[in-house]
Amino acid sequence: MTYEYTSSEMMTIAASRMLKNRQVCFVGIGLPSAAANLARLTSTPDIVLIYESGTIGTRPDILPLSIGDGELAETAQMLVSVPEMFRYWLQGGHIDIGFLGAAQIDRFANINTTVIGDYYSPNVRLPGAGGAPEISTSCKEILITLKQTKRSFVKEMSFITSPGHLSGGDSREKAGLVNKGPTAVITDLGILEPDPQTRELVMTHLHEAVTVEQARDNTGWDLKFAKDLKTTPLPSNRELEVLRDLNERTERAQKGAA
Amino acid sequence: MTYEYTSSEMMTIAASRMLKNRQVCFVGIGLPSAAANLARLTSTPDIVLIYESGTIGTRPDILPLSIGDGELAETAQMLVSVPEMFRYWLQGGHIDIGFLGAAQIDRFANINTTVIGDYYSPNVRLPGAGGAPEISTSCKEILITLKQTKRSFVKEMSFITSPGHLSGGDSREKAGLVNKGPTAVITDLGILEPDPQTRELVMTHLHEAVTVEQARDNTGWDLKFAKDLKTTPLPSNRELEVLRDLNERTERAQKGAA
Amino acid sequence: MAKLMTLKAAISELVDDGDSVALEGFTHLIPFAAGHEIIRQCKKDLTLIRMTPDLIYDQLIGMGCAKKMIFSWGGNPGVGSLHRFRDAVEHHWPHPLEIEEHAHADMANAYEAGASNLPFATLRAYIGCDLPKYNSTIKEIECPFTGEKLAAVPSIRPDLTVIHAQQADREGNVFLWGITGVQKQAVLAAKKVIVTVEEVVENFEPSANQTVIPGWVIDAVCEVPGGAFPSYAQGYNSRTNAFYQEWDAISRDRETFQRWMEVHVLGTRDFAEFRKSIPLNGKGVAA
Amino acid sequence: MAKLMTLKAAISELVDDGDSVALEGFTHLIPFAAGHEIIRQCKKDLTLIRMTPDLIYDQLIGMGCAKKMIFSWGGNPGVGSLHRFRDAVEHHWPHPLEIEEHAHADMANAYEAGASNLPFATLRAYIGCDLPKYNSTIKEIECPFTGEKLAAVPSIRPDLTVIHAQQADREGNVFLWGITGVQKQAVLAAKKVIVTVEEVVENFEPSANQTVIPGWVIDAVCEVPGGAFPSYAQGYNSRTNAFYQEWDAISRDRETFQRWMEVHVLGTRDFAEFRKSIPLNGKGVAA
Repeated sequence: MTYEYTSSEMMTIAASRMLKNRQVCFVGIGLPSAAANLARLTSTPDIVLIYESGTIGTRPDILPLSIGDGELAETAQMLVSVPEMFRYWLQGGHIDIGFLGAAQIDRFANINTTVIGDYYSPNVRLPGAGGAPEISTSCKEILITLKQTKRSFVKEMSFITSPGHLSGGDSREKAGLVNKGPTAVITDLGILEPDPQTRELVMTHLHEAVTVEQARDNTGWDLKFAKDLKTTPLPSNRELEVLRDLNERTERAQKGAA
Repeated sequence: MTYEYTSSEMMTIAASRMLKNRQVCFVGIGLPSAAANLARLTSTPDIVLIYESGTIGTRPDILPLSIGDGELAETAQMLVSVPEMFRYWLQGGHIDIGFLGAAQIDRFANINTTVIGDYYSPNVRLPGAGGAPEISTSCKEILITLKQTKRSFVKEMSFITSPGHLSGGDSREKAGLVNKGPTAVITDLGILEPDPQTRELVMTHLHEAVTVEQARDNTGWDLKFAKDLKTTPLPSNRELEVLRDLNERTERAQKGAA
Repeated sequence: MAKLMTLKAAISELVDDGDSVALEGFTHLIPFAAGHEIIRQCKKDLTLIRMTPDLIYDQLIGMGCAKKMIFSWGGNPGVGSLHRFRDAVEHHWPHPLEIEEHAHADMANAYEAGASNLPFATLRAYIGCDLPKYNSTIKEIECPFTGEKLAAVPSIRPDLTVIHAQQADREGNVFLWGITGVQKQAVLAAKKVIVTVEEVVENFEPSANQTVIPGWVIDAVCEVPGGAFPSYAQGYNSRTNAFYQEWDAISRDRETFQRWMEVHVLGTRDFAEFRKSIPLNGKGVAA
Repeated sequence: MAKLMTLKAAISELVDDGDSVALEGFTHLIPFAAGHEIIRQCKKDLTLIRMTPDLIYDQLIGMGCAKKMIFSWGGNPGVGSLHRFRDAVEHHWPHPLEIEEHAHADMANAYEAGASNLPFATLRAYIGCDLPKYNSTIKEIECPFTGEKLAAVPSIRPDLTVIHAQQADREGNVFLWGITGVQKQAVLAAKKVIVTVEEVVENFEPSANQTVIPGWVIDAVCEVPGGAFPSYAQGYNSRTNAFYQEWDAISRDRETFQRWMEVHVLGTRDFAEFRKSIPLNGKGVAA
């Protein structure tokens, strides 16, 4: 018997599967944090999770609401100051994977979390850069996870906060970036990966029951699909159980703490 | 009744009297350390002593042999890394007094602890700079203590490790240094202070029973004396008792630890 | 030397209109009580500095205390936007807010450089990022050894830094632990320093990951139990996530915001009264 | 990932002739055992890096392992000179030793920059000091904001860093406390890392001022109780000051030195045997 599941659960599970054991992973709050902790509780028990608040090797029992919840501090292997985090650990080159969310993304996996519209008189003022620009340029490899909609997958982006593959091709290398950059974008509809030459995001997986049309309709540019477009393996019962337990514990704790 | 005392005790006591309560003092090992701790145990109980090993607000019960003895660590108010010590605390501008020893000193209170003779084929290779150059340029004021001999008070110095008043006059300000630099040199014979204009060291105090000839004979340059040359006040019994207790405790501990 | 005093006296003595002020805290130990007191005393034209301006900066901005904000991430953590900040940037309400925007790596290094009494920090940053187009304080510097081009940013030297910590002793030495953010650097980089603490203790028990800030680099220490609410102080209280979630509704509308501030901040004498004015019936917030 | 192994295996696998090697420690936690093993394995042409080279570097130099030394204070703390170092510099025995000399502030910042993966460090240093005349790695850099001229020094990136610490756990995570010097920076700046520890423990009890170095930045962890002798490991043993004092006589004369090294270091299989070879009859040292 296989459980029913939501598209949001599918996204988190698909994202969690991208991580490998013993990797050192710099985790963004929200979707990346849920996926990374699911991975830690299932397939990659020895993954090292790092949050920019200075918590290294953290093992939260519940998902943090913010990047600096007490839960992260209390379960961390070590705590360092924020300058040390950015100097020694991130810029120091010790992080394998940077796991980011995004407000907007373009076809080259560039991320905008700063403004929509003109910088000086924006239509929407977003929170800003935070740690993301240097996460995207200092980690050996980047994963991105966000919901796929026409509002978030945009053709023209007014601001690049965190560089993906810039204008494609070798533009990232030419800008002086030596790491791999984004290697996958995991959404509620499927998985996108950069084409090895053009570096444009190509849909390589659709989640079960998601159609090509759905993916196309939820993308602001003319989305390309891989020739061997695959279906993401279904969530296992174990993945769903662990994720739901985690979410339940989180909800219970947040109600209790109020 | 007044105790007998040695010239070395007189030097330490005279040096200890230069410190003021609540000052933050960066302490060199050896003579400065003895004087600073004597001050802490007598007239300036709330002085903050800092050693370059990263020990801040330390209150050793015995004198340390090295800059990083366990005694310093165990009695410190806080311990910081050596980079933090030099970046935040010394360069940060938080130190009132730097208290240095020296192998050689010249008439402008420049210090040499590097080489005697040619740098590349030295007659004597000394230990080198350590923290002294930046102590001498970052603390608000510098005190120096060493024994006065023709070998240590030299006319021509082959190497300036830590700048005093450079070539005198306003040469220190012209070099870009904004702190006071050395304000006193305390020796086993007396106290020297820089002339306000020329910045050349002038003997302002002789210790009891020390003669002008003695001071002159133990100085490598043509030593100047203050018009109102004073006699250093005698060691008090309390000063001598506290210093001797400290030295005895230190000797006992070093024998025991061996 | 740190003097023990009331928060009211400390803000009155140490905050001048026009000051650059860093109320630092990284989710943990955010000095809310001090922010409220600045609002109560109607300080004006402040340049607010903080890596993660959150609700207390939203309140300061909405109440018209700020002329400028220097920041690297301005959101309600885990919830969404800071509506008063957005309203100031998008619609210039209550008046225009100048912004100087950085990334975290930049500000963390700029505080570090400030604490080190250096005029600038060097870091590998902003490659492929559009921010430097809109922030002229971000420059380039060349390594004199390798020729590599790196980012140079001016150090942060606030007129005043305010932090909240767990404990101080009677000498004004301050102890904090848990997530320590950039607080030590922000303190050492500042000209004036106020620290609010959960508790003044006779003796401090050293704990893992403790940070000690000696009293001789602090101007005022003020005992304000729970002074980081709705943020938290590890070992003393937990983060009141519900307040962060409900702030979204309170702050979304100008009038609701103003009424709330009048009742709960301007209408109370201190942080203890503020806390009492908010019924904590399992949800945390009154409207 | 840290592997638990013998010190002999670690030195054999991870030290190559010609490497730049930092055996760091600031009075406290000096990795003597590792230095001895390098001597036993006759490693050559090493560039030795250390802020405070002391007896173990004196031994490495006297035994001909070093081509060059990068340092900022080379003495026998509280005692006087390092005679083997002086003999190498003054009389080129056993062969010439190239020296690259800095001040502490410089090297501390250079390690910090190395740990931060930056090519250089900026500091306010060397004004009025003659060292830059003899060390071309010290350059000048101008602040792009204020125009101030500051010192720029290349970061330190050793091929190998070796430190001694109090404890490691089975995962190879390392814990040290007390005076921590520049060890964490030296480890993070290095390509390869060996840590000798007093003890491998099942569980670590966090203590004040602890430094944690995670196993995933370490190559080898070797259990060597007392491996910092005659230096010390706070909580485990005390500094054997008498050895430092007696080293003066042992090292002053070339033949006395060589005989001592042959008997006590080359003539022993490991640090435990070395320790047994030295009668500790209240004075610490055999001649």
